[in-house]
Amino acid sequence: MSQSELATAPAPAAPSIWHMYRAMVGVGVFCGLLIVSVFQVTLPIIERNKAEALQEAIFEVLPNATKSTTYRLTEAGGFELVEGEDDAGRLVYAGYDDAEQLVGLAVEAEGMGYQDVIALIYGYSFTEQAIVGIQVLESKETPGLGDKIETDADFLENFKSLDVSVGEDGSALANSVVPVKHGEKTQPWEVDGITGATISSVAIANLLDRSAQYWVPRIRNNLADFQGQE
Amino acid sequence: MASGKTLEIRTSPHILSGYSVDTIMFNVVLALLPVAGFCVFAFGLAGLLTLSVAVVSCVVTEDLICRATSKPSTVGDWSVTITGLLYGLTLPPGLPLWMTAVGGVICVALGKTLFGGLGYNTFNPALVGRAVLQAAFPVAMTSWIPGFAAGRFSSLPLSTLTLPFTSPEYDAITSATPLALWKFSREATATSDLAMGFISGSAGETSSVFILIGGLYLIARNMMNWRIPAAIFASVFVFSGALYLVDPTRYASPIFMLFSGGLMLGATFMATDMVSSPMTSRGCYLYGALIGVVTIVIRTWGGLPEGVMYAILLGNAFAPHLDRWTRPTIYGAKGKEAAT
Amino acid sequence: MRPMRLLGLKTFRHGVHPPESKDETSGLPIRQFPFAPLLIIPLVQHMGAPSIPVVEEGQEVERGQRIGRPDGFMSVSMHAPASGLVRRVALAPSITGRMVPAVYLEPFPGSTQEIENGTPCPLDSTPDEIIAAIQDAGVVGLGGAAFPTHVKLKIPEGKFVDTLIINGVECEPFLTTDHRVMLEESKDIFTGIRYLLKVTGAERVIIAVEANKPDAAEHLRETFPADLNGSVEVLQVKYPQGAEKMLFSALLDREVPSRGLPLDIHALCCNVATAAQLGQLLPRGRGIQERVITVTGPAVKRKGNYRIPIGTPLRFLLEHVGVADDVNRVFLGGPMMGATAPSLEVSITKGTSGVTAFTNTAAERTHSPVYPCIRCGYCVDACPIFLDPSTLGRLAATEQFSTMADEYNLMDCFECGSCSFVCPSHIPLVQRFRASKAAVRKSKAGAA
Amino acid sequence: MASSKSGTDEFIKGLWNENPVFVQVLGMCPVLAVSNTAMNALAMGLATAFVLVMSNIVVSSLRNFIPKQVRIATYILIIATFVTVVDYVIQAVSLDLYKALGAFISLIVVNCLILGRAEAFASKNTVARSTMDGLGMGIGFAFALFCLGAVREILGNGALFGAQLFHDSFEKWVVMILPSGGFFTLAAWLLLFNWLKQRKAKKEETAALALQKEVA
Amino acid sequence: MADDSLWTIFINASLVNNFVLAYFLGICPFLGVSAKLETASRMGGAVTFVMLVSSICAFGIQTLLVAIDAPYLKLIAFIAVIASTVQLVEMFIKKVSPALFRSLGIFLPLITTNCAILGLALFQTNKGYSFVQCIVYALGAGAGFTLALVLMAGLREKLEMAEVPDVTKGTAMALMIAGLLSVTFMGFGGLGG
Ligand SMILES: Cc1cc2nc3c(=O)[nH]c(=O)nc-3n(C[C@H](O)[C@H](O)[C@H](O)COP(=O)(O)O)c2cc1C
Ligand SMILES: Cc1cc2nc3c(=O)[nH]c(=O)nc-3n(C[C@H](O)[C@H](O)[C@H](O)COP(=O)(O)O)c2cc1C
Ligand SMILES: Cc1cc2nc3c(=O)[nH]c(=O)nc-3n(C[C@H](O)[C@H](O)[C@H](O)COP(=O)(O)O)c2cc1C
Ligand SMILES: Cc1cc2nc3c(=O)[nH]c(=O)nc-3n(C[C@H](O)[C@H](O)[C@H](O)CO)c2cc1C
Ligand code: SF4
Ligand code: SF4
Ligand code: SF4
Ligand code: SF4
Ligand code: FES
Repeated sequence: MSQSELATAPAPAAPSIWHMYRAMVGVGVFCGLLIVSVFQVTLPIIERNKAEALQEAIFEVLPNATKSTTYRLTEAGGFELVEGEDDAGRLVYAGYDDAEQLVGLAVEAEGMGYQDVIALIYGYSFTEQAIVGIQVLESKETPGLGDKIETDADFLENFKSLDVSVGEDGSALANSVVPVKHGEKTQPWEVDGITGATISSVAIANLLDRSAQYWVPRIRNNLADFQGQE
Repeated sequence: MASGKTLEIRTSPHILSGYSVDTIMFNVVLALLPVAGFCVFAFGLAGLLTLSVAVVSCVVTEDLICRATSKPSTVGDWSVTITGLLYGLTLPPGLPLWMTAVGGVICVALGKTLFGGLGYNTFNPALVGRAVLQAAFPVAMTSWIPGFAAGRFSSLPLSTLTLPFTSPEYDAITSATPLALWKFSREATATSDLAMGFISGSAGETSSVFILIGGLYLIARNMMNWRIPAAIFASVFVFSGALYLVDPTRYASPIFMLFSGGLMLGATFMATDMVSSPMTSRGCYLYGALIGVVTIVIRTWGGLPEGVMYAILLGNAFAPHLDRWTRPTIYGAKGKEAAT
Repeated sequence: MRPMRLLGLKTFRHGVHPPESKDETSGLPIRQFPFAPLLIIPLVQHMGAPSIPVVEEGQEVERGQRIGRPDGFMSVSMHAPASGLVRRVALAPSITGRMVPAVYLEPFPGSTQEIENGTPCPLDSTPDEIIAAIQDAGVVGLGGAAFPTHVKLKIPEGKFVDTLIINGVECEPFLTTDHRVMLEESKDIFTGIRYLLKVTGAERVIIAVEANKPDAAEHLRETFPADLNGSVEVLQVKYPQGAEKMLFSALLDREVPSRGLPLDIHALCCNVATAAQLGQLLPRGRGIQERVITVTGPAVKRKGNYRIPIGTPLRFLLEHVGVADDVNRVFLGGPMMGATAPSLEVSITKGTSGVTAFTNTAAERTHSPVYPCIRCGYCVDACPIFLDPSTLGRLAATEQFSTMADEYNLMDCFECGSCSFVCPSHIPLVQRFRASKAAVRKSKAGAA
Repeated sequence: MASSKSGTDEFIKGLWNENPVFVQVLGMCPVLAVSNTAMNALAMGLATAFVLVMSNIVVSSLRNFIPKQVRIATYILIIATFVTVVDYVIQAVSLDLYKALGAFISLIVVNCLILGRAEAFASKNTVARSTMDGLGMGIGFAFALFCLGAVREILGNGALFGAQLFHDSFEKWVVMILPSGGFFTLAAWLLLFNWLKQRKAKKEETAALALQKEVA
Repeated sequence: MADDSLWTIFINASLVNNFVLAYFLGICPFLGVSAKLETASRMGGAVTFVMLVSSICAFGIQTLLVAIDAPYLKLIAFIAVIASTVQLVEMFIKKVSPALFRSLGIFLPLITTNCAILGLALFQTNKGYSFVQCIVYALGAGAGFTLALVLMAGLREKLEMAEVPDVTKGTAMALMIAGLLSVTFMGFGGLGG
């Protein structure tokens, strides 16, 4: 509304409180109904999409898995099965093969990359005591440089079998996951970096180390929680 | 006698100092020649081609834009030649020539003429070109060939003659710069190698000695503001020295910081670009200190091994404010209140 | 802001150092200049109101006789520079280009040009008597501004002066007038100083000389009367050291408040030649008829320091000394501050300290192309008032006059031209500032 | 306010003469942020257009029902509602797209273009005209976003809508997908528009001059 | 990820992922109010202030929405609560400090419906920041916004006296400077890591 209109419009038509009230409530009810109905319609689809995406990621990082269940870390330090769609707490995903045999666990981890946070999911294999696959879920790393963490075959080769076995006392990894310069990897717990994207590749190694130091001992100490599932 | 002739009427002063924009700029070109010469000596044909293409692309762009806007060509004031030379000297030798040319166009078009040409660019044009190029082709811009390679005068690195718009391929000989070696493997490089340029790096950054000679020449002729390099060197030395004292294994030595990377070239020839730096003396000291500190911060804690370019560009962005904050109090302002 | 000491010599901050170009005339003693066949004596040679003529056409006058009387306090007397015949009392061209009232005087050929003494003004007169005598002698500042000296010396009630500065700096290139006066007329200078001290009540005197005139400083020191409280200070060579504001900061570390007067800092500055004139004229009760000027420049054939009758037309002067064929610019004063002569018909006045003539080749350097401002900051480093000529110049080009005055202190610029001198882009900075100041004054006047 | 323009005119003006991005320079944030690929740009453009049309329709149909004092609050409520709807619909359609557009879908709420049209146009015009206005502006906005996205994707990725356009060896101009590339590309489009405008102005000037001469 | 250190959050929000130059939030005020330094710095102050207020509001709303399990009201609640809180604060400032109101006040209503504010609320929720982290995030984002705005204003004032070609004048030039500033800020990459 222009200034001149404001100035010249005769005031008598001032709306009553009732008009304002009616308008606000009317519009509010209309909007509320619209939102809630759209939410109701789309919610199951969205949940299904998300679950499918997660499932896909789990199967991707645990090569032999065909079925998965969700566990939550309990206060006591053990793991409990999560029923339904509840997603509160710290979760891990157990993967099973066709023979209903536990093949490993998928864990989500995050850490600061070159630009912003990198979020990924990795698969941990009981039998190999190693990380057997990773998938980047979220990254804003520079296209052509930092995004090699998702595409560089040499780099991904690191995570076919990255040693994360626990040490003697069972409270920490035997060897920390450490980044090394490209071409200088000699140990199974080392991550061979990417030239030109050193920062992003180091970030992956570090975030994996941090996450594995936390989860792997806990998982190994509570293996029974997952085995009872068959 | 002058009876019949008309005298000119002009207002004073009737004499000038003799300095002129074109002579200043030409002398900067002169001061850069030894640096360019060393670059060609160290990197051979690749260095020569990089510099030539950089200069030619800058000069041609400026000339064409002048023509397109039907203005007299400003190539004659030599400023665009400096832009081209310095831009070329900041590139990795062996950069595909087509990228060099693209960057040259960016230097002059985006960095200079679109803002009104000489005197009106807010950022250093040579660095605008380099920064945009680094963002555009980060891999190519961080692939270094070593200096003094055998056969450098007879053959070219594979990447140099890459077809336009295609990705370069590299021989196995790319090597890390001293700063990258330090940052990613904590390997220090000998100071004598740094000073004499027996290292890999940008075309013009590898010879601190010739850069200093050129800078001293310009300072002696009062064509360069000595305060800026002095403030940069001092702040880099003090800041990195303090860190070094705290923990010599984690932080590089101040000498290393001074002589590695583009600091020498940037501090002497690029931070001193008059158009994009502050004018007041105190402003210049602050500007230099800002550049020095930001460089060390990026080198030490940032993601990149080198930060001089970004530090100078940031300094350029701060220049108007530095000028404003440090505007001297005028003669007689002190007594103003006392008088009234 | 401490006064700077470089090489042990005092000076002010900023400023420039143009080529001095004084060698050719600094060794030449002052010589008497002949009378022109017709002298044109403007009745306004000073800042203030024109004098009122007291002679008529056809009247014969004696040398030194009063030909004009002051029109109020901001005005001075005029005296006949020669014995001769008043041909006309009419308008004449002046250095500003405007026509001003003048007396046309034809000297008697062959006259001895003896001067009568008037009523002397002895040193023991009261300050007010001395001030009246100075006004009567027609003395104005010979340092360039031609401000009536008696006005400057009139100390208002409640103010006082503690230091008198005698300005023998002569920082303007080419000019050697003050240099010669200091060497040849030191006795008059000291006499003048005594009058000045008496009038102002100052306790001490400082004679300021630049380091490029060591002989003058030496001579003044040797002849310095033992009973005078004061000293001779040698300053580093720099332009515009001769400006009184610069002298105060160099010598006294005092700054004249912006738009204030030297009196606000209890100091006063007079040119050496002014002091010498006072020393010559007051004891004899005479008025000014002549002054010393330097005639120099690449286009002048017989350069020198001449004692020249006031009112000598420029054309006669140049014909007498001889100029090169390709002369293309003549200015009254030196090349830094001097004004170009609008024509050869203007005459030498009390404020003229020199005449400089340039040839084509010498002037070429000022014809260089103008580039955009490259923000080199040379001008910022040069401006002795600590202004920002670069920004002022850009603002002037876009005619933002009120911003210039309100935010960038345009009105404090005293037009020394240092900024234009150093600018490598050859931007006519001070020239633009003069125009801008005029525009600001006009709009202020319009608003008031 | 009621102009004599036809519905088609309302539609056309948003596409070109009053293009929200190139001419009015409105709603810049999403324009720059999600235009790094043509797909994102188009999706964002269409989402915005949808919200714009719907809010224009609702606002214009309620224009006599909503008192002036509470109009802005009401408009924002309406817009926020449709944005929430779009947000969920996109999540349901494609999670990948949702991830790429990120929080910027929600930010459509504060896009000044939408509130601006609601306030300046829909609140004073009929439903039909408002619909056309919303469509025109919305499609104009989507078109501009696409122009940006296409340039950025072609140079930055060598592709359009994800399909590779060039040979494998094409060197990607990474800067184009970076934030600075967004600024530069939009600046370049604006330069082009300025230049076209100037050329047109110059042509008209010379034409006018020629006419003057002819008459004289 | 709520375990980012406060320092990391601040540096990232202000420099590395500067709201204006890396996230493209608040472009309208960035282009609109950056012509004069005076207004730019005051706008920066006002935005920082509103960011702080809305960050606190958003934290509260999010806690509430999780409690009543109504995520779909997030957007509407954010915008409504932020707008009305800023309105209240504005009235409060007007009463308590007219001087502060004069310097910040006129900007407040403009800012409320600005994407940087809403973006901040949405991002901090997505990242799951704690209360203290939210406050630091808001301060960092505000500082970064102010820095970008002030640098921009300085450069634009400088260019005011330049002979800029006609095609570049106006928004195109502002965008070019913004792009160059954005390139410059890329140098900070990795600093927060
Ligand atoms: C525009 C730009 C973007 C960059 N993006 C990344 C990135 O996403 N990830 C990364 O690790 N390094 C990135 N870098 C940093 C360097 O390319 C590289 O990591 C550094 O030079 C170390 O290289 P090196 O592995 O060869 O030692 C970027 C640099 C620039 C200039
Ligand atoms: C830029 C500038 C330079 C000056 N240089 C001199 C100088 O070298 N010698 C001098 O006597 N007066 C010089 N003056 C004039 C002095 O400021 C001052 O007016 C003079 O010394 C006062 O003495 P007077 O009134 O006896 O002339 C200069 C003035 C200006 C503005
Ligand atoms: C309008 C005006 C009034 C002045 N009034 C006085 C005065 O009352 N007392 C005084 O000592 N000097 C006075 N002066 C003289 C100046 O302070 C200064 O000596 C004179 O302008 C010559 O200095 P310059 O050649 O450096 O410009 C006045 C000057 C002007 C322009
Ligand atoms: C001491 C000095 C340093 C300069 N450095 C640069 C530079 O780093 N980059 C550049 O483009 N021009 C440089 N120039 C040239 C000139 O200032 C530049 O072309 C202008 O910035 C263009 O307007 C320099 C000039 C001088 C006198
Ligand atoms: S002319 Fe004015 S601005 Fe220039 S140097 Fe002199 S006082 Fe400063
Ligand atoms: S001296 Fe001339 S070119 Fe240098 S800053 Fe001053 S005005 Fe600009
Ligand atoms: S309203 Fe906000 S989101 Fe929209 S364009 Fe403006 S600043 Fe960006
Ligand atoms: S919301 Fe305000 S600042 Fe943004 S474009 Fe609209 S009018 Fe401009
Ligand atoms: S002689 Fe110093 S300026 Fe006049």
